[in-house]
Amino acid sequence: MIWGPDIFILAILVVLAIAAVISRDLLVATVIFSGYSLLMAVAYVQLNSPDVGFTEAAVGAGVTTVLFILTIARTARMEEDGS
Amino acid sequence: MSESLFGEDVIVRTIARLVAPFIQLFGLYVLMHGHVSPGGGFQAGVIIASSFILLALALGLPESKERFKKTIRLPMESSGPLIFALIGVTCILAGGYYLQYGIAFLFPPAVVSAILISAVEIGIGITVLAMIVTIFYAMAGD
Amino acid sequence: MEIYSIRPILAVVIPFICALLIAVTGEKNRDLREFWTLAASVLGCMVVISMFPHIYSGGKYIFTVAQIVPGVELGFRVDAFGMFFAFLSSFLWIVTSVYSIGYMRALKEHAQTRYYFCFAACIASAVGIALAGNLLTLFVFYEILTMSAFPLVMHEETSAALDAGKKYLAYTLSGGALVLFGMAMTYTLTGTLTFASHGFLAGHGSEQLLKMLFVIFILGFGVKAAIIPLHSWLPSAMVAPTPVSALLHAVAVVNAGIFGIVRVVTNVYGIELVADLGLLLPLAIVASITIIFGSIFALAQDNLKRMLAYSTVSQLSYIILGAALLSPSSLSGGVAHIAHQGFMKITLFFCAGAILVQTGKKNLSEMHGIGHRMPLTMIGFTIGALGMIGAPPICGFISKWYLGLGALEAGHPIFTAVLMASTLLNTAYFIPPIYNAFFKEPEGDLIESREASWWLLGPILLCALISLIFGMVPMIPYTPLQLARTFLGV
Amino acid sequence: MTWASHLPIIVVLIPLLTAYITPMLGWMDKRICNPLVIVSTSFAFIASLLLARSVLTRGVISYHMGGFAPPFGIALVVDYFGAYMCIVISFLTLMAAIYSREYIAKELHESKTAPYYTLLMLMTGGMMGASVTGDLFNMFVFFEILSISSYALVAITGKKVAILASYKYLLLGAIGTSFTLVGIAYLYILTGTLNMADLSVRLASLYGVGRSSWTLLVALAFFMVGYSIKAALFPLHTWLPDAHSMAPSSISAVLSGILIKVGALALIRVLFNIFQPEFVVETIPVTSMISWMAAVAIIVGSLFAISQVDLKRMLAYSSVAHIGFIILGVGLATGYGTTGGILHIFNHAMAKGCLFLCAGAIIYKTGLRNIDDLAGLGNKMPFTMAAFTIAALSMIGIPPTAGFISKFYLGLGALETGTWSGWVFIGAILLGSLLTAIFYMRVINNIYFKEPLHREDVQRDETPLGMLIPILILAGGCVIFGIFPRIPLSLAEPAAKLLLGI
Amino acid sequence: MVNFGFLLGHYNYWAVVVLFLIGLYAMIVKKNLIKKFMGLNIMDTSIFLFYISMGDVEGGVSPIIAHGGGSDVIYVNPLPSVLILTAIVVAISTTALALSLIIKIYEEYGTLDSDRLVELM
Amino acid sequence: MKIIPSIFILFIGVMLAAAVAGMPEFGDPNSPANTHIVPYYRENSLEETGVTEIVTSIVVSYRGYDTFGEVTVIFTAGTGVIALLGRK
Repeated sequence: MIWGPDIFILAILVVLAIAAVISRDLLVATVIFSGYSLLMAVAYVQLNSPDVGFTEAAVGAGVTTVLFILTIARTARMEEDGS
Repeated sequence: MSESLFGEDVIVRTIARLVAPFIQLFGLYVLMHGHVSPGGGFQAGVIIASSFILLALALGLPESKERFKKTIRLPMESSGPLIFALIGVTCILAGGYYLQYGIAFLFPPAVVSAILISAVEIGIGITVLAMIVTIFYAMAGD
Repeated sequence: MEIYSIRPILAVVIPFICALLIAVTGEKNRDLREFWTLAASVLGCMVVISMFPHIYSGGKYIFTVAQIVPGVELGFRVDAFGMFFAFLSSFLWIVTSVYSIGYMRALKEHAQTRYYFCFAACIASAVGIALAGNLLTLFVFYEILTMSAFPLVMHEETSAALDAGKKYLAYTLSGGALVLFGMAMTYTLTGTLTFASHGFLAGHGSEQLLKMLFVIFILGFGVKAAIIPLHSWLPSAMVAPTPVSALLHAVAVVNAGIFGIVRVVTNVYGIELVADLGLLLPLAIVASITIIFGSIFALAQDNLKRMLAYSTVSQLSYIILGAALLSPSSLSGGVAHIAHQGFMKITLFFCAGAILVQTGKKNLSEMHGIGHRMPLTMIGFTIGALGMIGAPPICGFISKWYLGLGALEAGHPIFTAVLMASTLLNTAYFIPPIYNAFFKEPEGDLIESREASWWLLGPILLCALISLIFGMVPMIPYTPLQLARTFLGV
Repeated sequence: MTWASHLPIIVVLIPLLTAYITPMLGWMDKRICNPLVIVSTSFAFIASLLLARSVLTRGVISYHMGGFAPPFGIALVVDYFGAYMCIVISFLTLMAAIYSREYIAKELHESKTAPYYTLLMLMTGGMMGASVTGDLFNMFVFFEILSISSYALVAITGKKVAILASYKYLLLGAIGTSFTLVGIAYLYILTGTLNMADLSVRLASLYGVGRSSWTLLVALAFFMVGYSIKAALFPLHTWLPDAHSMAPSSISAVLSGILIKVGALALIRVLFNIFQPEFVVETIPVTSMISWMAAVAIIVGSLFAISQVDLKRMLAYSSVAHIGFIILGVGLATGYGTTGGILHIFNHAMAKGCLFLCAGAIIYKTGLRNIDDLAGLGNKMPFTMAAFTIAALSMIGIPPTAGFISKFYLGLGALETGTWSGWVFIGAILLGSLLTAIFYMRVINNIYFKEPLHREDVQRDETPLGMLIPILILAGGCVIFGIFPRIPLSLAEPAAKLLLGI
Repeated sequence: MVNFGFLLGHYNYWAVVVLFLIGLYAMIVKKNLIKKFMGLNIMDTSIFLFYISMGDVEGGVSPIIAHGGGSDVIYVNPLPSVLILTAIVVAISTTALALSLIIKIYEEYGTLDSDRLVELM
Repeated sequence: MKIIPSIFILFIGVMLAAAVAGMPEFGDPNSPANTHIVPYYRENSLEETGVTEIVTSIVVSYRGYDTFGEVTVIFTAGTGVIALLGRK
């Protein structure tokens, strides 16, 4: 049995994912999501896939985040109340 | 987003201007070394695109667009798949299967193969670069 | 002897082509359009007649268009019975075309192009049904007939007409779905759908399954044949223009249902199999019920066309009864009745139409004394009505006689009693109008009315005359009775 | 190698190459786009016909992409079904392209002309690619090309409702994409291959073996869900009515006519090419499950269609019902049933394509969408409405239109199963076609038998010729292929036999 | 009864399942449209993680032949990486299109709440 | 109102868990995924394509057609965004 990505990384990933989902401030959520992607990239590299890690870092943490931010800039920053 | 995200901060503007070429250079490196180390056309395209995104964030959209005009982007967008497809068609014409790089065409197959693979990588890079920047500009608005 | 010939498809395609020409000509050139109508009817009839000698001498024509499923083509196979029906439809079409032109012009109806187009399509598909060589082809034309008769029912575009059209479609499409189901079932069992002289279902499937399948077929075709309780679309459909009611709802469409039933009984199941399965008696009982109740419903009608519609319901089941009793006499009587009923009923409807055109009256209670003003029309009516009752010397008597005889031959005298009862009921609803027409004085607007134009009168008198001839001299060659007997070999 | 052996890639390349050069040409002159697209789809159509001929004469064609033998490289595998789909796709796209010339000029802003044609060609290329591929992951990639271009095309008008419809479509489509990706992962982890033929061989040893059969089942379930979303199979059809009714009509015709059928193609590939028929039919009765679902789809889709007031929405719900017919035929997994299902792909494509194009013509001429407002159009646009009627009859399944043939085959297939459920299915088919009759007849009644609201509406005002021609061709096809069904059946029948292995 | 070896031997598959469900939850339950697509991205990355995990081999190195080792070097499975490179592009493409649609929706409707959008539709 | 989606998600979770249960162990070098096709790439990719990085060699040659599709996907997405938001 190998312990490729530390079980820690996986745990933090789950925590970050939950945080990104429940955060009501979309900008905060996006930043958390960016961190999540970066950590995911680290996990990929740990799993011996530097190519994917590289791409995920550039796309997930980079471009996707920028696109999310642009969207938030052009729409609303906060989630509306469910009522 | 016509204004820069950071206002008229001189330091940010200068650093962005300085850093952008290096990012682009790094992108080119990734592109060229795709066949020996992680990376390739797609990653290179994203990296170079991010330099323009950085410029747009630091200097404002108009200046960024000034450096990467629509008239240049438009042919670049199509070039990747077009190069891909045309190389494939060339392979067919040379008597192979679609995308069979190892064909004898002016040079020995191994050389042709290397050239064509590089061409494909460059094509991918160009398209990804142009497309991501275009998407970014379109979503950033005026 | 079977001849591979293009004639069957010509008989179908020529009217269709004419229908298209009618549609293309449109409202711009009415004379040309009506010329196409006449041309279609005459040409269609001529093609059918051209097949007559060969068929009469016991031969067959075949033609296949395209394969649909392995072993089943879209194809034609003309035999005597089909020929009989095709000839009846196409001949009556000529008469009705003439009548239609007079009728539509007199009433200045709207959307005449649609009317003539659909009419031609209807008859073409009726001929197609008659000449079809297998169940699938029959079904194809059966459904075309359904769809092309539909605009004719809705012709008036009043809310009553729209409702009648919806009702008509609901009934006939459901019937069509059942036929399709039965057809698929038959194909699954046997791998073929081609009509065979003695049926092809024998030896396939369990007895239960075959019985159920038979019921499905009867229900499916029974809708168009207006078997009670599937008949209720027919009286509603009487909102259609009179020529439509006359030719389609008294002859072509409803007989298509009858034709389908007879085909299923004789050429799909085969008479022996049907007899073995014990399905004939229930069928005869259903037919009897329809005969009696159709007449009873007719008694209650005041609207002339609705009354005639119920009369149609009742009379059609004579044919089914004839087929179900399965004795030589009953069969020949039944088959002959297809033509007899057609000629008589068309006369009656033509009269109703002529009255409508001249006086605008639809109800019997408003027609008192009309015999004084429109004597020729009412003479035609009287001949038709007496024929319906079964009074000699009109052709209705002949078919009823043979049916009664057949019931005795088959050993079911009870059905003779049914025929008698029906005769009484027929008398009860046909005699009062005739009495009122001739022996009461006209009142109101009727005083002013006159005989209809020869466009309308000619067909009436022709059909009445033919009914009379068939009844008076049934033994000369080529009368429906003789043809039926020849075809059936009795 | 002869040029003919390259046909599998050529049919994919023609539309894609057109798509790549369209933006540049469109930038120079917008008027070039349409002729270019028409010419290229015509070539694609011809190439598809040649491909079909070559498949019919030589059997299944396998094309080794890049010269690498499968399973190491990607292989294109064109069987009868794939060739058949190519013909349907290129034919209907050609019709839509001809129709677009005048329709798009009015419907879309000038600046969107080039993107419109680009996306149309990308969608066609995606569908072609998905039809001819023999590699599971490659199919996923081409599905994304066609999905993403169709999301964009639904919203391309920029109308308020269209955007939301597109969003809804995208959301469900993205879930479907992810699900198929999971399915691919599970199959890959079990077998280590992505080539369909190789998969089916290697999976055969895993059926019912220990725990890995669980993974297999879950993979199958994820594929079913993922591709059912793309195929809009009930109950995952919820995106369809909005998307198909809000898209430009030429696009609706392509979406309803063929795009959802490509989803059905993927389902068929997964069921019969990857998993063996004996597994999905007997070991676990997946096919009978999807047959039941399809039967429900037929009834529910038709019932929903009856309650619609918007013409295009009604047509869209009718598509839900008719994808049910197709999937039902496939799920029956009998010779006639599957043939009927495959045949219905073609027949429904023509009829529904024609109907949507007619609806587009109505909107183009009058701006009306509401069924009750259509009164009197029979006189105003006689040819369009005649075509509409013929296509509607084909949808109902009235002979001699093509719809009847597929209905008949489906009925035969249902009976061929020889079980009580077959009787239920044939009941569903017949009831479905009766319900179909209800809502199409309502439209036809309005067109022909109702007084128009405004007297001036009765003036003849026919659809422009450029839009009328594809409509009439499609309507004519409905009749011709009803009388001569052998033409499509010559491909559909061997396709079904090959899929079922009989 | 619980087989820990079995549970632990699959531990990052479990993480994948959890992340997948979080993403799916966000996509289905969250009302904000942007959040839904963040959920999609989480879901997609979890699938990517799954692919990468199944390609990894105990003691393997990344699949670059230039590592110089002889034939005894174990490389990890490169194929999942290849597939994921493509899948990442698909994900970013879908996201880009979705976000542009969201921008348009906000322009037209002035809200990004799916419940309110249903009301406004 | 959140119950139905939650049940659905839970159901998906159970399915995924069931699937995980049937998989080869994480990192197992003898799993089918690692033994079936991949050894071919390891052994032949360098001489067949001349690229030392196996991932790149697969991306551009063995699965070059996928990459072609991938480029087309991003081209599609770009065109779609332009169609929606206009070319800026």
